[in-house]
Amino acid sequence: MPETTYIEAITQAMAEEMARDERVFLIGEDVGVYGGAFKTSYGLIDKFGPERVIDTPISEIAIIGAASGAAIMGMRPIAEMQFIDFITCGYDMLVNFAAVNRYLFGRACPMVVRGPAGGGTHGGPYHSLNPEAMFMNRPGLKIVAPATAYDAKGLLKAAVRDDDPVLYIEHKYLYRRIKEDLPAEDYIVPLGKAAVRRKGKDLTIITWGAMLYVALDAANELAADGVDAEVIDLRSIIPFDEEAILESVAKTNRVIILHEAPLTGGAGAEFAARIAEKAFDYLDAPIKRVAALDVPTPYSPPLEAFALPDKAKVLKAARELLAY
Amino acid sequence: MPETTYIEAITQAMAEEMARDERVFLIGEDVGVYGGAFKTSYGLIDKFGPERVIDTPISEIAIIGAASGAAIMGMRPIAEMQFIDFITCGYDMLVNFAAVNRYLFGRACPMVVRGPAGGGTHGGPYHSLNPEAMFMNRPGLKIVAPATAYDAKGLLKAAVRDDDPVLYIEHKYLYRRIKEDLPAEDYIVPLGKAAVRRKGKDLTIITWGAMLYVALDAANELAADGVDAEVIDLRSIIPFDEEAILESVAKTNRVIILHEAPLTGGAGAEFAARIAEKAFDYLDAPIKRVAALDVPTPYSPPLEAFALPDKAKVLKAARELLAY
Amino acid sequence: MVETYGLTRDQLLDIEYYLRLTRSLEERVVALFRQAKVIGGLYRSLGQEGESVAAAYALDYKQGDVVQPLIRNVGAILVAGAKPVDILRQYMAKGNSPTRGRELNIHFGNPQTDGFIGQISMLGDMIPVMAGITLAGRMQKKNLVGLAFIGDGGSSTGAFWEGMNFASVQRLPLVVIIEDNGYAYSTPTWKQSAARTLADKAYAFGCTGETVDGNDVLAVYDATKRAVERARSGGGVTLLEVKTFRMKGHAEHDNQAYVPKELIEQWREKDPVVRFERMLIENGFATQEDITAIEQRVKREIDIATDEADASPMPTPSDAALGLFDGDGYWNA
Amino acid sequence: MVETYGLTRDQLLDIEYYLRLTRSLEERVVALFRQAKVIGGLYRSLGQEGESVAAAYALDYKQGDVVQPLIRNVGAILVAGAKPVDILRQYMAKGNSPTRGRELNIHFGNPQTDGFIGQISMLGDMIPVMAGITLAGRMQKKNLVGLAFIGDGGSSTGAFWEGMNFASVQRLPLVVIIEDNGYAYSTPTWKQSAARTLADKAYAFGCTGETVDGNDVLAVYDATKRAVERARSGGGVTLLEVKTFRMKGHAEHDNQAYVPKELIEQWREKDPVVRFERMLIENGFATQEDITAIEQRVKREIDIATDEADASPMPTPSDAALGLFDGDGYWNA
Ligand SMILES: Cc1ncc(C[n+]2csc(CCOP(=O)(O)OP(=O)(O)O)c2C)c(N)n1
Ligand SMILES: Cc1ncc(C[n+]2csc(CCOP(=O)(O)OP(=O)(O)O)c2C)c(N)n1
Ligand SMILES: [Mg+2]
Ligand SMILES: [Mg+2]
Repeated sequence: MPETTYIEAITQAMAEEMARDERVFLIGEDVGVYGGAFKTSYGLIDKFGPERVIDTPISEIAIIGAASGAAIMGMRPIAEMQFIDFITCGYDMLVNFAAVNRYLFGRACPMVVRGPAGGGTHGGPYHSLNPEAMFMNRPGLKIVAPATAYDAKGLLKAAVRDDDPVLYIEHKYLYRRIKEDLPAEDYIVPLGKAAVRRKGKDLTIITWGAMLYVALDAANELAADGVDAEVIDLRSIIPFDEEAILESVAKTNRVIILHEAPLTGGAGAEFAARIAEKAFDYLDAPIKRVAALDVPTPYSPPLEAFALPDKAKVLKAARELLAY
Repeated sequence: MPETTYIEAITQAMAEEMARDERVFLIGEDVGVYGGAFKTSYGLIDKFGPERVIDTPISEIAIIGAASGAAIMGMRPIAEMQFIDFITCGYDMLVNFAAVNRYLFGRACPMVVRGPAGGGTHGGPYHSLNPEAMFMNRPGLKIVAPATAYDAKGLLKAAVRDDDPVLYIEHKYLYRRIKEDLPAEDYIVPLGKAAVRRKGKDLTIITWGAMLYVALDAANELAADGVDAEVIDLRSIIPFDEEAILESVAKTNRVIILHEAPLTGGAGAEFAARIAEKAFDYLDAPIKRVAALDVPTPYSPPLEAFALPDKAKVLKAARELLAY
Repeated sequence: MVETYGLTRDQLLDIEYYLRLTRSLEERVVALFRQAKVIGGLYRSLGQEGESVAAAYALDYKQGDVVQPLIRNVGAILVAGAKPVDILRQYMAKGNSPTRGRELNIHFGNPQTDGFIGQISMLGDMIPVMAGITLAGRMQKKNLVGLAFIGDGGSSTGAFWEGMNFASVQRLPLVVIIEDNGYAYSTPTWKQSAARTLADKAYAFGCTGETVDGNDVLAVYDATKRAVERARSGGGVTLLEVKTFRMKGHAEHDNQAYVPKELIEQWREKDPVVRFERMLIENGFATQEDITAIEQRVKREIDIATDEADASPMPTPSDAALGLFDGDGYWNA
Repeated sequence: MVETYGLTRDQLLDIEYYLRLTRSLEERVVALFRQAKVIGGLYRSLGQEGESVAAAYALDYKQGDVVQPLIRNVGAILVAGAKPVDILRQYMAKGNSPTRGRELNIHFGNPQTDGFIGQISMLGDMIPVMAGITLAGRMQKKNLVGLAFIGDGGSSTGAFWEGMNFASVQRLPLVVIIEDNGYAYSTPTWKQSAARTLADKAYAFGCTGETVDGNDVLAVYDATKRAVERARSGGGVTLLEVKTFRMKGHAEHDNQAYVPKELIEQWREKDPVVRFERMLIENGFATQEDITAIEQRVKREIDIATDEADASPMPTPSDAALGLFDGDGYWNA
């Protein structure tokens, strides 16, 4: 599939999985007739009918709850949050019901909850959320966050086929900003595996989602200074590829964790803690995190830009580490 | 007040604050006529009447929402969750409304949300939650978790008087298991300040809530081996006493973070990450975390005991650190 | 002659069996609780056995119907096929209980195989879940019906509302029984809702609403049966309010001091089991001996189940680490 | 002679001013949007100005009454006293906007001082908040009334239900206007709720329910006024359904292809502003010249506000770090 955008990759993944497996269906607000607020499901209702592309009332509890109920009956629902921010309204249902079906009751609950996340689009505090950390301490949910069109498709297909519930975080900033040629044949990207996006030996930057491009930009600029940064795209947050993280740190001895969510209590803290326990001997410098300010994402562009991480902040952290 | 239990300390704090300031009121399920599922508010309705001790329908969204609405009108509500686990049902309201009134709108929202948390009582997966990490990445909420009767009272009073929303996490295991003499006069325990519960030089254990007693037990046992452990009771999770943490680590050079919530994405990750960045040079060994397994708290006592942290696990971590 | 809504004598005696089984099983749990063999709380359904059993009896489990009980609907899952020994193992937190010691009391069941699914603690959450279960049933062309219980208290939650609304828009084959048993913990129904009657909530969803005497076994059976038929034939959701009373405190520790004594006395007169037995005898469906025989059968079964549950092992501690995700084989073992 | 429900000629012209101010201000925002001066989305209230203004006009802001708009109720906050320049600054994300560039469009306002409080994006959440605001008002003996707007879509949320239920049990002085404007984004009302009419939701809460023609300014004023009086005199909550229509797509990017053209044409005939002006002229309350004068006044005011907003500075980037908690003095500066 030549020149497929990130958002088209998501649409393709849904269409192909729905064609492949009649247990797969889509449920959410305006996903049917309208094709989704971002047109992510555009055309699906024509292909699969209103019974498999279900427009719901504005009810995130019901969307997640009904998807979970269908999943434990053997279906494979994809539940869309119009913006991932609204997952907070169905938070209870996801962490207390969907996530624990297997551990508590021995029931499989194969479902995907997905929706547009992330900032940089002046969406303001209620349309810019990076939700991963909210779910990390509530066991039972897998969490993925693709950064490329290839992964957007492959991870979504893997998530649909997974026998456990998966939170699939798609970054709306990337929807139409990136594209690449995708394989014509069916493929998946396995959950739990990171990708090394740039090999390097002097410093590791661990990141995911839209921040990958910030990391790569920073790495390119560092390269001009003769610094060779390795960039790891985590792709899966739960489970995460601890091996890939530790291997890279063992090689470079310096690490920055970069994420778009606020610093405190962010997912990066977990990765830092793992490294500080398991790769302690390899560290030649403190572990740095570059993340958003501890505030709700403000709306006005100058404020938003200041609050979110960017290349300059990564470079600053990198230079501090290298000078250490 | 001689021999005051942890739960009595909470009751006293509410009664005294309600007597002191008529803007303070209590709202929740069965808090009035019944005096609360744990009898935490027993007697308050007789003193302050049903208008200031409000029995609500089973509606966590409405409880947190109404408390927030009253708070921005200048009242100082205390909202009780019958078990803190049910805060998940009002999660959206707390993180998206209560927490952000000041940052987004310049409105003060002085309120407390409190309720029984924690495991060890065979309450099973829905009555054992340690909720702190769920809120740490959503800025705007202060979070405290007292471990002693003195702090239970002093922190609750400080929380009620604070001009921002505070999540007050009371550990139900401690309710009637600990008691101490409390000052007769009014006092508060300031938010954001840790307490050194045991001075030591060989190793720091950072903890909070009921795990304090596990840490102290472990420290005593270590003392028998000639190891002098420092035990820090964090008390406040947001804001947290970074200075106290770093100071202790600078002294002992070895640190264990102990918490009752699951390991991955737990609050301990944040403290580990801070230490790994800011006290890196002082560390003589990896940072260890001792926490629950990454599972919902199981109900059956042998499973629960295995899942939760205990003295043996702390000792194991300590000995590994000391042998490092 | 009383109207039995098509129930045969055998079926009436079957219902009597479940009524007695429910009451006696709970009494056994109380005894075990006093012996400290029950871990966790104990929530009685005394006075509510009638509606629990009668409603569940209106389903067709061979058809794939699914009932979702609350904590006080142990009678409903017994009808659906839950085994007393499993319920006792759950209470006693045994390793071979359906949840292998991970969850409490009657919180268990697989809707695909068991005919019932226990609730989770967050009240209201099961209504959207049951909407999903019945939605799946429809997609899978199973023609099954779902029966969900919710309390006067639970019906105040946003989850209940969203689930009812979605199910009603979708005209899902779902019957929801709203049990007005006077209280939610200590909170009387009038503090829970200002609605004239809880069945009036049906107007908000545009579904069918009805109120029935919850202590009249036959009336509950009839109303549920009609609702189930409506659901199965595409007529959508029914919200069926049963008026009943919680004869005990919220749980064992609660002496219900907040309930006026006269109210309890008044409702004691209306005991659904006694009333049903009186009906059986007065109408010649059973003799006192038949009933005694059922009681003895129930006692025997519960004795056996108790011994079996009591002898069951506690879980292996290290199992706590297993079975969160697919892949470690824990649940296949 | 038309019934004006006690409104004097001056008040009628005042309403006319707000109607025109609303419509013209939004048209100005559209123009600014096309000039890329508006950051973020733009949601029109075309066709809904009548109910927004009329309902808000029924409150008494001196008494401390508080109105909570949705995105399409800019008319309501103008009545409550919001300044056009502030609204424009919000849209343009300026540093001296009420939220100092932190939040969007009409999401602002302090219920203690402004007479209104903008919603947050999570639909339904403001209903429990307004319950709290009116609860506080009662505790503070202020005798104030709250007026909240909710959409056909927003009224499906659990937050709406819990808030309505709590407010109704507490008999709080709250009036909730449920705007059935045909759609929630692309979703028609019949996919949102199976209720006969959205006012029927009142039965579920046991509060007063009423339906009114949302494009009839005087009818909305009358119904709201009665509800406000009921609220203020202890009669509790009213759920007032206004039947109206969203004449534009959900937001500027949405061409509303999913809306039947005839429906739009049909509702265009019922334009509330045109209708109100016709009533004014036909009943001798105003001449065409009076109306033109109001239009000119409105244009002048909006021109001035636009210049002022346009000239306002963007926020200082580093301010983003301030004002999360009390103590750094940011909001006092
Ligand atoms: C969302 C939620 N909030 C609070 C609780 C705590 N709680 C457990 S049972 C109960 C009362 C339930 O009353 P009702 O729904 O009427 O059922 P009943 O006990 O009368 O059968 C409460 C408040 C809960 N389980 N779920
Ligand atoms: C809880 C929640 N879910 C989803 C959304 C996304 N959303 C924003 S506006 C909208 C449609 C609102 O429709 P309605 O309530 O009828 O108001 P209207 O736009 O018609 O005025 C949706 C789905 C939201 N804001 N909040
Ligand atoms: Mg009840
Ligand atoms: Mg609408």
